[in-house]
Amino acid sequence: MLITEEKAQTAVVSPEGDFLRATFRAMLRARILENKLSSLYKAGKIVGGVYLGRGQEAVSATLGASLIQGKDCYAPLIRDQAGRTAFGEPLIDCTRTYLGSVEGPMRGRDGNIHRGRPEMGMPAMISHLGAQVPLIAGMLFAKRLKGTLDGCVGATSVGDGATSTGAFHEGLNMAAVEKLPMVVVVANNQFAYSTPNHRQFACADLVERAAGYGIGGFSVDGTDLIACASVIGYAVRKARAGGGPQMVVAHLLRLGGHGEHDDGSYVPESAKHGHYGRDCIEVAMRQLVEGGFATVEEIMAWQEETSDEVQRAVAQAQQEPAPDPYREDWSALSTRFPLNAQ
Amino acid sequence: MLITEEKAQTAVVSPEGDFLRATFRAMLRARILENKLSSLYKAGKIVGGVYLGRGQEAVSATLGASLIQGKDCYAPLIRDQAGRTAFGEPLIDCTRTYLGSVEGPMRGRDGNIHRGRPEMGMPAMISHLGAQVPLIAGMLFAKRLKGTLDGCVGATSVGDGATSTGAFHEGLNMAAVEKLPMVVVVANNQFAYSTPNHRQFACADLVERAAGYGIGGFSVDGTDLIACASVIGYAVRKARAGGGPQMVVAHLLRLGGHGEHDDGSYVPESAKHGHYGRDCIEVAMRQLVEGGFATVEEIMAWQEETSDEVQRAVAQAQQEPAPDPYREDWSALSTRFPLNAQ
Amino acid sequence: MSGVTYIDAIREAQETLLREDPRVFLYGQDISNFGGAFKATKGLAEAFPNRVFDSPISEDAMIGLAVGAAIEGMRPIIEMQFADFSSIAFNQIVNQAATHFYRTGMPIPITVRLPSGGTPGSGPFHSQSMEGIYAQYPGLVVVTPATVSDAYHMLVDSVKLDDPVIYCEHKFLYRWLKAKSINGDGLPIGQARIARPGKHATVVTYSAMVHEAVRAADRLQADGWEIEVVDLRSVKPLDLDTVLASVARTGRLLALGEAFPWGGVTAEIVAKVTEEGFHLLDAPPQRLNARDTPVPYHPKLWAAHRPTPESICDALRKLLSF
Amino acid sequence: MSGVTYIDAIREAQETLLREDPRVFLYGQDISNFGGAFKATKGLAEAFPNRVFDSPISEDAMIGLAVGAAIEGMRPIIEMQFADFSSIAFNQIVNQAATHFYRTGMPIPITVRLPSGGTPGSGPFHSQSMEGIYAQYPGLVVVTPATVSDAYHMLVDSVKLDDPVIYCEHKFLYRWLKAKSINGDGLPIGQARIARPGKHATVVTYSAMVHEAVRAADRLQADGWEIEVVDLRSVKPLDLDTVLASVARTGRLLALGEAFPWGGVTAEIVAKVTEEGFHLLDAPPQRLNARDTPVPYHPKLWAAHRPTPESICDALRKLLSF
Ligand SMILES: Cc1ncc(C[n+]2csc(CCOP(=O)(O)OP(=O)(O)O)c2C)c(N)n1
Ligand SMILES: Cc1ncc(C[n+]2csc(CCOP(=O)(O)OP(=O)(O)O)c2C)c(N)n1
Ligand SMILES: [Mg+2]
Ligand SMILES: [Mg+2]
Repeated sequence: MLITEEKAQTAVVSPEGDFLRATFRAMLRARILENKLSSLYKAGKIVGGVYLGRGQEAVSATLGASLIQGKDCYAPLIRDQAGRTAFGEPLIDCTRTYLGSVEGPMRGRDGNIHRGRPEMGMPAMISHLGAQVPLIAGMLFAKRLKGTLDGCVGATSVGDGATSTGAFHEGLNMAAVEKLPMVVVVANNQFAYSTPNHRQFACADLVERAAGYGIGGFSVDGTDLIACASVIGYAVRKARAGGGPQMVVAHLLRLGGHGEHDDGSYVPESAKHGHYGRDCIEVAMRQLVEGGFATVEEIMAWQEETSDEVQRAVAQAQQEPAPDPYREDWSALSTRFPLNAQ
Repeated sequence: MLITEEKAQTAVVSPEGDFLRATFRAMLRARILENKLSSLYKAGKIVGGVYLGRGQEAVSATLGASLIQGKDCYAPLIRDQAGRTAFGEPLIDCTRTYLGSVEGPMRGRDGNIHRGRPEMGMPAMISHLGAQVPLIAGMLFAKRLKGTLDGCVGATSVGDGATSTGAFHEGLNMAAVEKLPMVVVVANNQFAYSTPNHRQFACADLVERAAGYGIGGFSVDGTDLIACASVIGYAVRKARAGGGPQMVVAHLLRLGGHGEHDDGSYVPESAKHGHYGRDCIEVAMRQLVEGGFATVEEIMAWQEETSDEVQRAVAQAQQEPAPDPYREDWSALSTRFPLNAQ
Repeated sequence: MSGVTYIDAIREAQETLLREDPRVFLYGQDISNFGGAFKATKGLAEAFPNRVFDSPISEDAMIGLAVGAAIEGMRPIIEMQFADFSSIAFNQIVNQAATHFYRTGMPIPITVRLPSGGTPGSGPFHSQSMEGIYAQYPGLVVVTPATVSDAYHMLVDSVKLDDPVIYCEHKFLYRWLKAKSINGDGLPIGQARIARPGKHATVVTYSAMVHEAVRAADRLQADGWEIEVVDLRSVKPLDLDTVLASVARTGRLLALGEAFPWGGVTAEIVAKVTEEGFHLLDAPPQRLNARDTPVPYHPKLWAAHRPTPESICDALRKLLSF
Repeated sequence: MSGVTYIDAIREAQETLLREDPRVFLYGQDISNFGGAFKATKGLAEAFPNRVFDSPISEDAMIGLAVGAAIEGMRPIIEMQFADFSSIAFNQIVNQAATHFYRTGMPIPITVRLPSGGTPGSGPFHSQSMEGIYAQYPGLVVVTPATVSDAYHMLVDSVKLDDPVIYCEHKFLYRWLKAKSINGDGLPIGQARIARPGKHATVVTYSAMVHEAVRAADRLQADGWEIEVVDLRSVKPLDLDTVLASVARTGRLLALGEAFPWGGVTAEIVAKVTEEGFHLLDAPPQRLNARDTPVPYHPKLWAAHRPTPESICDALRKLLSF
């Protein structure tokens, strides 16, 4: 489960029940919300792409739940609905952005996963993979200059494909040079869109990159909530305590296509039926129940509750106005220069 | 001397005398030529920057000498006068380019180290660091497609600073994915311009990056010709034999400023007087003499011969015409479109 | 068969090229068995084993590799998944590929396919039109096909050209634009085309906007206006002769584009025409471009961000009433 | 003291900013103890400990870091070692920094210093003028100071602006341009300046070319021509009012720039003036730019590649004789 410097035993602090319950609820929220997004897409109610995090909720939620909103910063990527939810993004931000409500954080100007609330420490991703890595480094760097870095962490996640970008490399190296408390989770779901790992990198496990950056490196089964909570939790604590950047490589499989337009038929059956093909939500549910952290009844009640919540978030976003091009402030600058100076 | 998979003993094949002699002569040629360039610069005879490879000749020449012109390809960088010479670049290419002769390979259009002969397998570097890494990968990739890759190697060198570029990362990773016979020599001269290693990367030795790319990795004392010949020679042979990309990190010190405009006063005395502060030419000379590969008299004769050669190359370039803007073909495209279509 | 779409033409051009020229290969993300994000390479990996390759997500290295391969005599076609991601490859395109011929005398015959332009819901990072950026750099040819036949012939011609070509294919046309078949042969790169003849005003445009301009022209026909539409086909080189000849007929110029409004193709058109054809103009030449903000996601904003038949008609009416 | 050079002014502006605004920090290659490749930050690391940082050679991450820091309320100044290397940071500049305000409502007050323009012997990769590239993107302010005082005040003002600014400083002016002192205060960004009054023709230009234009104008004075030179100061926003007012006086326009000839600032000037000031023009507006090749290394080629007082005089004579 763990690679590099530390031994497994020092790292694996059993996650607490409260943490697991909260994290699982974020996973559940994300799954139920995303199932709804999928239906909306299929019903033609969403324009543009829909990118889901199904199968990646354990990793994503654990990271989000390990962070402290208002103190830490977090740059979620394309499959981080669960992480966003765990970090504290309201569900309505998601539905509003997907459904193009003018009330959403992006006001219809950007869509789907390209949303955020930078003022709450959660920047809005741009599409270009890897680009958020130096961005988080910069947020942490600023905190240091302002004298508010103590005990903070900045985190982001990327996919296996994003590790091939120059931005990922430059950003991670810069964070290492600046010794920033950054945690990068690499969700290796074995494919980048349709491209399999063997066309993306040639090392056995991406965690082998950590040593080359001089940062902590961990490898974890991304379908196992308790493992994720242990390892990602440990990496976050280590960064928070001044241990510099940490990289966690989580192994898993995307349970679906790249987006809802894609059936993912290029994923071989063997992968789907292999270990990482299992559904992390089911695994987590079992872990919660077997560990005595939650009862089946509780979980069913959460499910119900969340479905209602999702319904409401969808309904509200749907009844809100679309942006109005005539009222739109067509200005890419906050500064107002004289009219003729453009 | 060697890190990763192989043990030192399998790797260190004692280099042959002929190889050492040839390599040393290239080192000498480069040093004498560069001393002359430095004088020309100080005398105001060279416009623009002068970037020398003093102190890096052993590494550079070894790489150049390990390659086969007409078969292999080689993208030299800023401190590779010795490698160029060893690979087969005529001295006159250098003096013509520095002195702006229209007869040179760049015809006055580009200068100093920004020269090459792509048709002989030696592309002309652009300034942007790291950019030649994917370029060499592409040349090898093409050879594979053409069916001429067998037994070929492509090589390039970069500095410690260039390892921080996205281009280096993307290019090396791509070469690893494509399993190309590429050798990248990282000349870690401890500084990038004025920036010391600790502001450039956070790992102990850049060779630790190799594992993360899934490629061979070697570390060598760059001031020691025999060590360089052994290790770089081995890496090249391994790549040639189908072992995929290889990375050699050579440790040394730049014996001078970044360019001749720079006195390098930021390099601490301790570094200058430390192990890597020694002059690789002196070390090599001793190695040749002590190993019985050459006599002092021979070396002095080579020196003399080379001085003459350099004098001639400078004199010839100086008497050649500068480019004439009125005769210049001001066209960035080889295709001639109708005049009004621009 | 029920005709050929714009994207079919792009696929077929690549098939032709792979078949006829052993120097051609394709390199890009998800273009092999998957056939590309837009299916522009569908079936080609099967038909041409070891000629079509999935790339790591490394745009900069993709172009670097292509230039290296071109030095070795190959003719790579690089697919960017979206034009917008070529911003990562910017350095290799403008500094490595574009400067190579002037510096060394060896041309670099690479073709970079940029799926360009807006579609509803694509947002700021999957909608950009970068032809005006690349055209600023010496050493690049920048083509912008507007028709199914041009999509085919200009891709074939791009790869045959010895110089690096930025091939801007419009995503909106991919499936929307259909022709009975591909015409026997096309005009050479560097030559513009009269897409619709007229005599009262000239719209000079390219790519998807050709169709919007024709639509606007059709509408104005009802009011008795005959609008000529010039399809530039390639923005660099830019066929000034054809443009000037049209402006000579009409006396009025609207330069129309879908890219951002500052500089770019439309500014170049207006500047060229006024420099060399000032006396031909009966009215101030006008430009119509997208707005000066990122391309918005919401279809309603998107439709108001780019020129539409309505806004083109408005601009033309203003021009005609001058 | 014997006066202030253009680069002194840049250094002093940064010193002022560091002193007066705790949100300001500097990040760039070799800018700390070394003081920068051009010494624009000399002494600042000592004077302001922990405010001036040497960066790894990672242009893309440099801008990414700056944007992140700006989100957290800082006002970073990023030095690119040469403008040309900003091609590596292109994505972060045009897609991350430039789109942020429109997308999220939060402006990104970063200033990117681009040592720009040609000097003899610098060659294709240390000579570029990229203002016309960046100005194409919505969300960026692009400034191009031509005087010592503007170098100072516009850098201070750039950092005070809430939006991302591309500050193009001309390397040729660094030590060549000297003033007695820095003027008390400058014009605001977005306002052009009459660098030299005249009445027979207007040259609209910016940065180093202002001085070449003034030189050309001085020469033509001998023939009785009075040439007005407008210094744009910022190319985006571009002060059309001042330009139109000048063209109204002279009836003739030469748009002059040092960048590549296709598109860019001069095309935008001509297009804007003809769109909105067509009736003011007594002759076809002209452009003069560098040639359409990479910037050559050899001083003889370089001098023929960019506009010079001679070629500016030629262009003006042609314009005046129309
Ligand atoms: C620089 C860049 N190139 C290409 C794309 C197009 N793209 C979007 S997602 C994707 C695949 C990403 O794969 P990975 O990083 O493994 O994440 P996953 O989708 O598997 O979660 C690609 C190629 C992009 N967004 N950015
Ligand atoms: C992408 C890029 N950024 C900045 C520069 C400017 N520059 C030229 S050489 C150099 C230092 C290079 O250091 P290193 O890679 O260690 O090589 P060395 O000079 O020490 O041999 C810098 C910063 C450049 N050429 N390319
Ligand atoms: Mg993936
Ligand atoms: Mg170095």
